[in-house]
Amino acid sequence: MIGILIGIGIAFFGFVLQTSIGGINRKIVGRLQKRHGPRWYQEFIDIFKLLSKRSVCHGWIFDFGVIMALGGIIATAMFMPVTSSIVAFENYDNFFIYVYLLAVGMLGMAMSASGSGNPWASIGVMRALTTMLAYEVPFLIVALTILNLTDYSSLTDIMLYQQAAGNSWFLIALPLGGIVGVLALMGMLGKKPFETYIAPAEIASGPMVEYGGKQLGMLFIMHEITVFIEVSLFVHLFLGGASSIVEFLIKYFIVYTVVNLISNVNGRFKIDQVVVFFYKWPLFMAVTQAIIAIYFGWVI
Amino acid sequence: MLSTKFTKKDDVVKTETDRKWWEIGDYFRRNSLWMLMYCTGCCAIELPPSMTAAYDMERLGMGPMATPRQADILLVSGYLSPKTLRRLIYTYEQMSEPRYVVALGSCPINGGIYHDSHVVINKLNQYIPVDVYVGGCMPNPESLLNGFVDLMQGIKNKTAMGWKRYHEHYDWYKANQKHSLGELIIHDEFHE
Amino acid sequence: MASIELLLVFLVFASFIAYGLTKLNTFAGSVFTIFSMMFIFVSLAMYGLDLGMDTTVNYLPSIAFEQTYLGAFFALIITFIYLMVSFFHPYFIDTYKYKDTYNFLFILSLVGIIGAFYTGHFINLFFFFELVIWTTMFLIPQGKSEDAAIKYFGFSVAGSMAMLAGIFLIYQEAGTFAINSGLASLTGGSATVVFILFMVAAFAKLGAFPLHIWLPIAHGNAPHPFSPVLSGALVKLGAFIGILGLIKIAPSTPVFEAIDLPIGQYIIALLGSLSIVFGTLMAIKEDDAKKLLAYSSMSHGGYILVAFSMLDGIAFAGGFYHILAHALASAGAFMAIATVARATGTTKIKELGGMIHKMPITYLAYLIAIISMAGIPPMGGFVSKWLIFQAVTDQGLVFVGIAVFFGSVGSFLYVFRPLSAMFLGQEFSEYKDNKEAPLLMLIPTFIIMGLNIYTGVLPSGILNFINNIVVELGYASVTVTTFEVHGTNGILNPGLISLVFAVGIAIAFIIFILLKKSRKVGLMDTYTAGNFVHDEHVFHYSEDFYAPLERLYEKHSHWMTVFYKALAHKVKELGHMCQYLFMSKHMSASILWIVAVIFLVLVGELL
Amino acid sequence: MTNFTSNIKTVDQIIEKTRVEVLLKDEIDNYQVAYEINKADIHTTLSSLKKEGWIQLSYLSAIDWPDENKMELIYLLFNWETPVYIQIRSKIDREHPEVASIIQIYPGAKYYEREAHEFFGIHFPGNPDYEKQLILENWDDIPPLRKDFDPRAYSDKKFPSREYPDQFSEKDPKNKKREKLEARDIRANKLRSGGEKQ
Repeated sequence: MIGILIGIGIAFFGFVLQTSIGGINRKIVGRLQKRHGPRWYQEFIDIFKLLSKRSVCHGWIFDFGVIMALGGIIATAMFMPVTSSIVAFENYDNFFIYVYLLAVGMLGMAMSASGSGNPWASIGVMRALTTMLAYEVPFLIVALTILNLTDYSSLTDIMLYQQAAGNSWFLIALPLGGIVGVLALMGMLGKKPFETYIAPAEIASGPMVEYGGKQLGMLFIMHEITVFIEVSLFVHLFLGGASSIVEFLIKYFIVYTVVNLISNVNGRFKIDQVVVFFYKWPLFMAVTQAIIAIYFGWVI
Repeated sequence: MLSTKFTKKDDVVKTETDRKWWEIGDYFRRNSLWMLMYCTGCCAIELPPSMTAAYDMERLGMGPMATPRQADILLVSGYLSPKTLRRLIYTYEQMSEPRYVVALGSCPINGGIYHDSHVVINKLNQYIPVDVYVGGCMPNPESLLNGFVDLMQGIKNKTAMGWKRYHEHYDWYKANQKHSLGELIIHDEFHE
Repeated sequence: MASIELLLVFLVFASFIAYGLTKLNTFAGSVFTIFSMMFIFVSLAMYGLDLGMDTTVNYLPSIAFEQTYLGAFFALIITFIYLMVSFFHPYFIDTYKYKDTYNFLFILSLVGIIGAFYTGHFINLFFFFELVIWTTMFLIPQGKSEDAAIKYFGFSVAGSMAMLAGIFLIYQEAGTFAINSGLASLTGGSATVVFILFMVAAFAKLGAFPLHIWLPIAHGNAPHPFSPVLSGALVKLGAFIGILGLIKIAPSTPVFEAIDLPIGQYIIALLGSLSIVFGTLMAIKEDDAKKLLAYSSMSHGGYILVAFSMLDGIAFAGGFYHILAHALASAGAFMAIATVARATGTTKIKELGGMIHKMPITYLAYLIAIISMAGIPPMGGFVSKWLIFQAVTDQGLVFVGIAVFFGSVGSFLYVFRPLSAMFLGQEFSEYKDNKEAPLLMLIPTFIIMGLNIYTGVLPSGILNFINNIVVELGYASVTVTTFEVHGTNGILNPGLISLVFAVGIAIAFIIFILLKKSRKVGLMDTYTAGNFVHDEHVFHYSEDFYAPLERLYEKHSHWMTVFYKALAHKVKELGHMCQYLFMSKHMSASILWIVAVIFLVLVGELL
Repeated sequence: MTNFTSNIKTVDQIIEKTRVEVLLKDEIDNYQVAYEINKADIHTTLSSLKKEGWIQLSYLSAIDWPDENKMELIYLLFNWETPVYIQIRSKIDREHPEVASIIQIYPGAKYYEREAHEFFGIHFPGNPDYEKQLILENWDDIPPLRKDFDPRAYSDKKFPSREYPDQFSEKDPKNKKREKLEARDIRANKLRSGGEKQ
């Protein structure tokens, strides 16, 4: 029971952390374009404004999907360790839970989006799933290398392995793996080069086309928590996690800002360019990294 | 506090808390207005400069949104022909409550330079409730942002109640639409 | 103490009674089939689980039975699928030409299956194997096309002939027809030959990569209630023979030192991963829902092959669990599609839309089935995939890893296609009048939904039984406590995941309830950028759902069929050549060949 | 420059070859020349010009001459090899304007004729759906581009406009602002005029 309460605390902490960092990043991007960005708590205001509006419902599957999406993502966030000491459920935070419980969130949103009856939404969902197919395989190959090297699949143990004396972070130990990790992170977050499924210009914001007040607010909360899960997954896998909260916050902020800045100078790929891109270089890098690390054992 | 002599105890509390909640909601609605830019006329060209570096709209918490379901403001920029007005009303009814309409330029006010044309309507709030007019034949971004700030003030002291007026006088608006546009939903060869 | 022999005899009689009954009244015949299936399942479940069946044989000539946990596990799953599907018979039987033979053959094929899993003797195994093939071969043409039956029969017979050749080789080498001792005594070159022959049989029956052409055709055109049996149950026969080949034969091929796995096993793992990738890619492109699920069975067959070719207790447990989870999931999905096909008459995805409004329970059944198929946490598929991933990451097989991860994400893609194009989306006016499936058909759907969730939340019961099999096969068993599953490098607590998932949904539900109630709006009142659209067919996105993805591999997706056409062409040419040589019209040629043959025989005699 | 004027000459020779009575020849500039012909010769001229290379019908428009009681039709042709626009003009009766459709010669004219019917009321027998509504939705008055159509009357009838009250509404009813302004002017004038009384 305590674990569940801690888990809910972590999920809430993740939501608050990511929303404020998202607001700060909007300000940074504003300054990048020589204009005052919005207030740092603008994302909070957006979400609470959405929750206060009265919107539209297209049938029971439309609402059930949104609830299932948010529920799935909150469940994933509850498993996420913040630092090597703060984790909701001792040694149950398995790596594969994050990859697959995210799929529950994605399935919930996909179901309610195509249940809304709008062709834009189904096209958006199709693009989201294709992008998922694209960035998931290279990322899991790198994760396979990490799990094989550390012989643990629970995140806290991987963190402790990297923080141990002789070992360096996996971003340095597996350089190619680190690059594939960053690319896959940008694919997961749906940042600009791979933003094909929320493309506001082409398919009117993809799956979110039919969502209004509270459904859209809940989906925004879900998006914030998903970003928290993916960025902290990257921090734990590649940057050696964190022994204290402050270290976690710094690493988290740096990773998210770097990815956000990269995304703000990029255009947007077409959907089959995304798939072709991910199955060309990142997969090649992931496989060579795996072969080097597992069979030859050259780990920096 | 309202005098509690006539209204029952829990009624007062209920209406009071609702009003409090509504005011908090107003703060959030005021500071994050999302626009559905219905770029019908020539005033639409004023919007990009109001979003970029010089007159940054985002610091007021405003930004463009792709669909009516997500938007709060319906930005009517410029003249409206009966054809566009039919689509505009269809989109207006798809927006989520509470919704506001900001009309740019003098064409929605009194038909502007096309006031005597057979295809341009002369008064927009005859068909849909308009909360803020921004006059000028192509108002510059400053007056545009001034209009948005007026809208925020209107939301704050609860004068921007266009959507409530639309519900209360629904049949009056529908009668006007019928008079000027005839049939609202079109069934012809191109919309099978 | 039910005896296997009595069960089989009862089944044979039951099939004749069913034949008679359906001649009189189809409903009564089908209900009788349901009861006979129920009787068999209950007796197997009661006694079979702890090997309580008595295997004495007093009536049937030259048949020896032998009980193993492996056989019990397979027989139980398949009988359960037969029971579930038999609930569909009363509603589907009238649409077939030969109604009475349908019930008759249905029960007879179960005889073959139970016999195959409970014999210890190769020839009996082959006899029951052939019985299954023959009965199913006559069942398939009752669906849409005879050609499907020919293709199915061709590949299955090729497989069983390869197995027969293997059996004779074993008899020549080891002198006995007993399965366990025969396989164990193989060594050196003959072991690899028998291994290859058994693998050909397994691939043919599983529908794995090289021999998969018949799978979509047979499943796609089989009668609606029979395709769940075909894909959920009969594919598992191939898995059974694969296990015999992969595990029981001592691996004799040289060991691949980098990944310490015998080359034979590694090649089978690679072929398994190829069939995963190929199955997923072909399923993403497929438009007919049943063919799509057939390709998904092919890809899951690949998973089973990969799991059993890794010579590690965890992988075997994952493989067995995957057999159970896939059997349930694909049976559930096929039954949902059968219900939709019964109501609307078509399984083509682009002709259907918005079925959820009329058949919500079928929609839920299909949803839970595909969650398990895609391997997503609260359902059984996740536990088996997790175990397989543990083994793959522990042994560091990179290329197999690529295919396994691609398969798990790809399966999410192609199972979602019928869900969103057939069940969700716009509601078509021509399907306005059909209603939800009748109550009798809903019973199996509810049972399978419950089982899918049970296998996902509390795997410990099933994993303990699977441990007996793994120990029986001679490998380390998986440490399982009441809630936890200990993999090689991590611990999984599926119960906790489901609990946390429920807590998450509760929080989301509270947020949803607290806020304002949203306005009910029809499906056609959506954002169309101001356009007026009045026809819902235009508005439903279902035709070639993954168009951008399909464009990438459009050109290369037919080279397997092209290869088989060329092969068929070559065989025909060979036939013509022989016919030209031997059966030519003028007499002199045939006299010449007769003399040559006599001469050869004489030379043979003299030497 | 020479070859351009020669282009116009080649067009003249083509028109003479067709032996069509040219009522008026107007050379607008080096690339455009206009011929006015009778209504009966439209089809022959168009088909002969198409054979000569003027394969594109750029536009078909009409002009309403109410005082001459005529409706003028203009066919604009273009040739991609020798870049010359040819305008074929012909005047037809205004009461019952009717011209045979040229859909067999230039299939593209289908929508131009539909538009001409919608805006001028010209009938084109031979074009199957020229009466259908093309641009104006639910139009309920005489074709709008005819000169006798009064858009202002239509606008007043259909679209009510905003009534402005006669006197200007005072923003500040208590007139304090106006008195302050007047006091300020008095002070300014006093300073300007050295302080003696006005």
